[in-house]
Amino acid sequence: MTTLLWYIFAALAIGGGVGMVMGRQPVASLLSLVLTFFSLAAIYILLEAHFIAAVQIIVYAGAIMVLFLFVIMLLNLGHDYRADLRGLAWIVVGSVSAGVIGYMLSRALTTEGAIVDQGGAEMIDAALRNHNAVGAIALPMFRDYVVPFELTAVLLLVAMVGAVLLAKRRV
Amino acid sequence: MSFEPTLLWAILLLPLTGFVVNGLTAFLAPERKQIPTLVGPGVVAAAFVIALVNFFRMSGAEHLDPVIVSYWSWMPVGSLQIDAALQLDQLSILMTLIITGVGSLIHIFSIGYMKADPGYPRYFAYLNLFVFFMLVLVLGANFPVMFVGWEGVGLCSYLLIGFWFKDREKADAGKKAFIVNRIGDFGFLVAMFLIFTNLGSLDFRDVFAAAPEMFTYGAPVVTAITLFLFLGATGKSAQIPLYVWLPDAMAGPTPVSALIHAATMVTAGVYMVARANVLFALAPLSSTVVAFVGALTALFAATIGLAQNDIKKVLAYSTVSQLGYMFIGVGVGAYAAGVFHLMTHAFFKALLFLGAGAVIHAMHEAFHATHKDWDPQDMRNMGGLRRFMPITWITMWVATLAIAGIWPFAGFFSKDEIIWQAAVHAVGPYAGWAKLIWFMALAAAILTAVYMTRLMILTFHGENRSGKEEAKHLHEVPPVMWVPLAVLAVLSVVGGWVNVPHEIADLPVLGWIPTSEWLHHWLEPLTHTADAIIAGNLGELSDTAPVGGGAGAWAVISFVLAAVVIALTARTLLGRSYRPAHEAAPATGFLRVLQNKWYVDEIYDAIVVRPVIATSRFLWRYVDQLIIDGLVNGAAHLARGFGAIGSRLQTGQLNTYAFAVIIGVILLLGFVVL
Amino acid sequence: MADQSLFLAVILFAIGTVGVLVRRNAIILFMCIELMLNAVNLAFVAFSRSVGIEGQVFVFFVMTVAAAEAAVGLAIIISIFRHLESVDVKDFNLLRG
Amino acid sequence: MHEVGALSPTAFLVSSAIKVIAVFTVVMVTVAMLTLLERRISAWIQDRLGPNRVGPFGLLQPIADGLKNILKEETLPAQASRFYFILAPMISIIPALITFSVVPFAAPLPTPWGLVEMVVADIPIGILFIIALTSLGVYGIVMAGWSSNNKYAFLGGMRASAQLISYEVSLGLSLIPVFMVVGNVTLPQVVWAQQEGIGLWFALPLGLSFFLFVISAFAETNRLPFDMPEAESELVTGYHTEYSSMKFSMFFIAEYSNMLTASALMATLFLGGWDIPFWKGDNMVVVAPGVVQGAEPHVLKTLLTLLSFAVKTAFFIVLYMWVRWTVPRFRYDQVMHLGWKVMLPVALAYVLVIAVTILVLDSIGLPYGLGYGLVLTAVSVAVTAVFLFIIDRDRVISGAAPRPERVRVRRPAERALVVEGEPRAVPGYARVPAE
Repeated sequence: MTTLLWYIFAALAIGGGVGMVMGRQPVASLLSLVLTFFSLAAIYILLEAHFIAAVQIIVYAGAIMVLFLFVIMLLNLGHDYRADLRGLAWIVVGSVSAGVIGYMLSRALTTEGAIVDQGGAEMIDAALRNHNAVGAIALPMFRDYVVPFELTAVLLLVAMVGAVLLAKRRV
Repeated sequence: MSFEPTLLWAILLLPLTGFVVNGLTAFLAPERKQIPTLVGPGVVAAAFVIALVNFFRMSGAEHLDPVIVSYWSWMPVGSLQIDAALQLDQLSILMTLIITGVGSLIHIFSIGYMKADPGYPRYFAYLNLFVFFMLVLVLGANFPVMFVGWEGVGLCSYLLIGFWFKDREKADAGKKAFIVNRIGDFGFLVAMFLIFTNLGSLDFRDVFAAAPEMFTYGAPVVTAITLFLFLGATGKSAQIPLYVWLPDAMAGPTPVSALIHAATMVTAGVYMVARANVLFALAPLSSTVVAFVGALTALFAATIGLAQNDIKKVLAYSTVSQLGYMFIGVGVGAYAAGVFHLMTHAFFKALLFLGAGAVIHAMHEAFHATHKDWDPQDMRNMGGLRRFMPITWITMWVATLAIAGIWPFAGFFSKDEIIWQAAVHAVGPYAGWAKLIWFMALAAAILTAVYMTRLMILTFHGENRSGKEEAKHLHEVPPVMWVPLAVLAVLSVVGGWVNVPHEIADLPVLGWIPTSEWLHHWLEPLTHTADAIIAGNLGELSDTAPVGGGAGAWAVISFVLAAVVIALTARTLLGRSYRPAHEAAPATGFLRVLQNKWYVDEIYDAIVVRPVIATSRFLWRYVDQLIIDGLVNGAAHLARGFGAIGSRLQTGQLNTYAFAVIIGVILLLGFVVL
Repeated sequence: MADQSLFLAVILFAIGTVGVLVRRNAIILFMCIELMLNAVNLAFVAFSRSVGIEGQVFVFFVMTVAAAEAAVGLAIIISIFRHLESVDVKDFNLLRG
Repeated sequence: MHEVGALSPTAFLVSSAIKVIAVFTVVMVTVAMLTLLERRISAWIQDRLGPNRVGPFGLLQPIADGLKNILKEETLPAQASRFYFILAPMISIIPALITFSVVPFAAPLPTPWGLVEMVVADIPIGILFIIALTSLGVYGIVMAGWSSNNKYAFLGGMRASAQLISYEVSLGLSLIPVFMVVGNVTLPQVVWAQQEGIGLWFALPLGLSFFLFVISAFAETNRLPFDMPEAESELVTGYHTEYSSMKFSMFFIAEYSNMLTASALMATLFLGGWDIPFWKGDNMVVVAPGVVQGAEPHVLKTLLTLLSFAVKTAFFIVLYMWVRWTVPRFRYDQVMHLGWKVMLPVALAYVLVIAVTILVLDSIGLPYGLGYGLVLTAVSVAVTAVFLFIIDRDRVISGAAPRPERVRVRRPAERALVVEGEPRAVPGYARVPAE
């Protein structure tokens, strides 16, 4: 059952990704990407990363993509399609390099001993049982990764200030 | 043996509550003086009572281990675990008693002194905040918590020195204190980093337990740590070279000078060295530096004190000098002696400052009544005040005799012990230095007697120089101000009796006070590790002074010497006649050098401030503009040359750049995979 | 399932790469980059099946960075659009040598 | 602890299917009735009769409306993006309906086959799921606006995206105090915390959160006074301009089911869900399959709690309608001002206040219970008072009025008033507007 669901969502994710790259109108691309994000969230749930799945939808689908959508609409890039695909040569070169990267990564992953199972699934199960979906991720985040967490907070603040400054009409 | 402290958190929380209440009053209803009058002294007195309860409960127990109460985890980052924890032990309870006890007396005195000030609630808010931070400093169970208190008292000191911030000079004095203290704080911080990297902890208990095992005697690391700690101490405790802020700190209200710049905050450095006694015992070089800087400061400040005319300046330099004594004590390894002098000094120096405050208060009111614009702090304008202010006169004499080292006053026992300890520790590799220190300490003791007698004679004896009309307005201060003086006078007498060494008790007349050596026994649990280290490495201590003679003999000698010096000074000065400040001739010769404080401020300006500016200017004009800019411009020309060639590669197209990145990724991946 | 997820991540990453190379609309380029970041996230989550919850913690950080990047990037695109009236990267040629 | 027994897998599937169908039916029927209710309430407020011809009290009016909508002609604008135009109404209706699936609507029901929880899906991320879904609601509207290829629809879509992003932030932030107090994110646990854990409905201990949540929920459902995306008077009807017949009707269904879900959520999060006040007999929570903690489950209790839940939800629905027909629409800049400059900072500050309070309460060792809740209530009342009377000072809450114009008072000139020793009349204080 879960495997079947996984394949369905994986297919949807790939379809969304392809649709994004091929989409003629920006809004169409964007909505395809939302589909991909949604499928990825579903896959996260299948991988028992419930919290990440929720955050994926809240952050990506709910915030980042809406922001993109808003910008697309603000710049009125809606309907009038302007050809922005590169020439055939670029398409070939791009596909070949992406293929090479894909091949190499797959090869790196299938190398014997590349992935060592350290019992992560059991650890996650235990954490979910003991601390529920949010606590399981909150504990390591606020205990071992406090400093990176604070740093991302600072990063967000800086990004916010930068975005406001950039997008402001008159400084 | 375990011990559960009583309401330890309340000792800290009470002054903080006082701060909040008084601070809100200052904001919302500055004219409501009843609230600060009750709350300000009340919270400190309540904290004193709690501290007293704890003290008596502790004194019932033998060899108590330090009690550490951890409230919450403050900085849990990786291997660094810092708790907001308090440590109650023999040293910290002693400091707490001094701070809250002397502090509450000074708070009470302030009610009278600051009565007419418009910033009355703000004053008490700051004072309570100060007490809170000082208690954090002494009660903290690790270096960072101590550092919070350390910075906090610095802040309060700044706020209180610049309390009358509308006066430019006073605000500047506050800034000077703050900036000079920063230099010391830098040392403290570096020391903390070193301790953490070497010992992996900042808790007092862990650090002092691990240090003797981790460091060999005299190891460079521990020497560096202790020297940086001492740099911190010189800043806070006004030692050479960072003492310059303390005399200027007299710009604050006089009770503040009594509390912060005489009795408590400036002793923080001594407390810190005494707290870190294990580390200092492991570093003989640093200890000698501590003692020598202390001796130098004691002597140096005493000479400046000889020629000052401002009553508070004399006391300020006297404070610097007495702090020097404390550092001699903790420097030579006699930690209990240093803490002992810290305690007795808190009594008599607080008394002296409050007495001076009373005098200034009276003079100010007198001048104010007749609208005379004379300086109420200048001793040349005083004279003959004993007729008008008998209580102040008597109590100040008690303090003077105490600080000069007259038996049986408190200072005699503590100062004599420090001098004697310097003598007996004159063994081992640094024996020569210790002898010199002993000698300097003796000389400073004589100078102390001289300048204190001069202060008393100029202020209270001889003819009144304030003017006829003004003299009618001179009167004794109200009870709310003289009662604290009287209490402190009693303490200045009996304060030394808690630690009478048996050598003195064996003497014929001076031995009237029985031996107790209580303080030594009391602090023994905290100092025995350090004592063992010193005894193990320094060898047998000497039992005679460098020029011969035992403890008893030198006690008699120093007592007689002080008494003779006081008598001689009094005789000489009483014979002279003085003129008020505006009529007095400017000082000449050596006296002028002393009056200008050996021109240290000017020397600092010449050798530190100006060279820094000049060097910066040189670096800017020549190094930066000629050499570095030349190099940079040359490099730029070179780069422009290459760039002209390389820019042909730049298409300005984002996809091309992305493609370059991807080629790089492929190459790297290929490197890893294939 | 975790292993297949890794391959899915590789495929999504490759799709993102193609998009970055062949599209010229700056906003779509951005979206392609978001897709690549998501592929990495998926890989992290898949790895968390073998190394523990830390993988998911890192996803959280990646998302934060992605949010920051989107905010700043879109602000840049808006201000470029104000100058050039275009979001086509072929018009962004100030870097041409 | 009461062991009722867990459901077998088959029974679980069957019961789930029944729940899904039942909930869906009830929601759809309720939504239909809501359209009638809205019209009746608006009529009542405007002192007229409202629809009362079809069936008794007009009860069959929704059926008539539905029939009419189905029979109307479908229109499709010529330049519209066909696919997205058709997809938009579907996308907007789905999140509104799915959200209902995590809301517990009654006490657990004991059956001969085991204990049936009265929630369609008790998923471990509970409230987060709701936040995630509400954040998706914007897509339907934006797609509709964009694909219609119509100026008004497009502006409506733009406004919707801006408004929904803005209020989603304060919506999420106003829920964080709830997470913190409950210590869990699943809704049955939230209900349990209000029954036994704290013993108070969160509207009291988290009063400001409640207030912020209600306002944000109004904005998220695009109801008046936040109906910027539709704005009949300015944008014709915003994103629905080009829609007709059943597709138009689906937007309506989406709006009403959003409203229903939001009301159910408010009832669950802040008014104790299906809890019956002052009665301990219904306080229960499922701790493991088939095991109940607290009171013993009973069929009657399930029915009573369902009634309680319905009453609370109805209260909020009526509130929604009442507000719609009472309060005028905000201006667009006022909406943004309220969202970013008032709601967001207040929600953040409130999170901080509650966090500090919880930290203090935990560190002084106050047991988690009624006393804890009362302290939180005191803090919340104080914070709400500060917000309403000190920070807001009647500017935003009373309708985002424009700032009062600054008036400078010109002092009478003191020169040249005395002529030959005779004081002239002093000109009065003249009010002149500031530059």
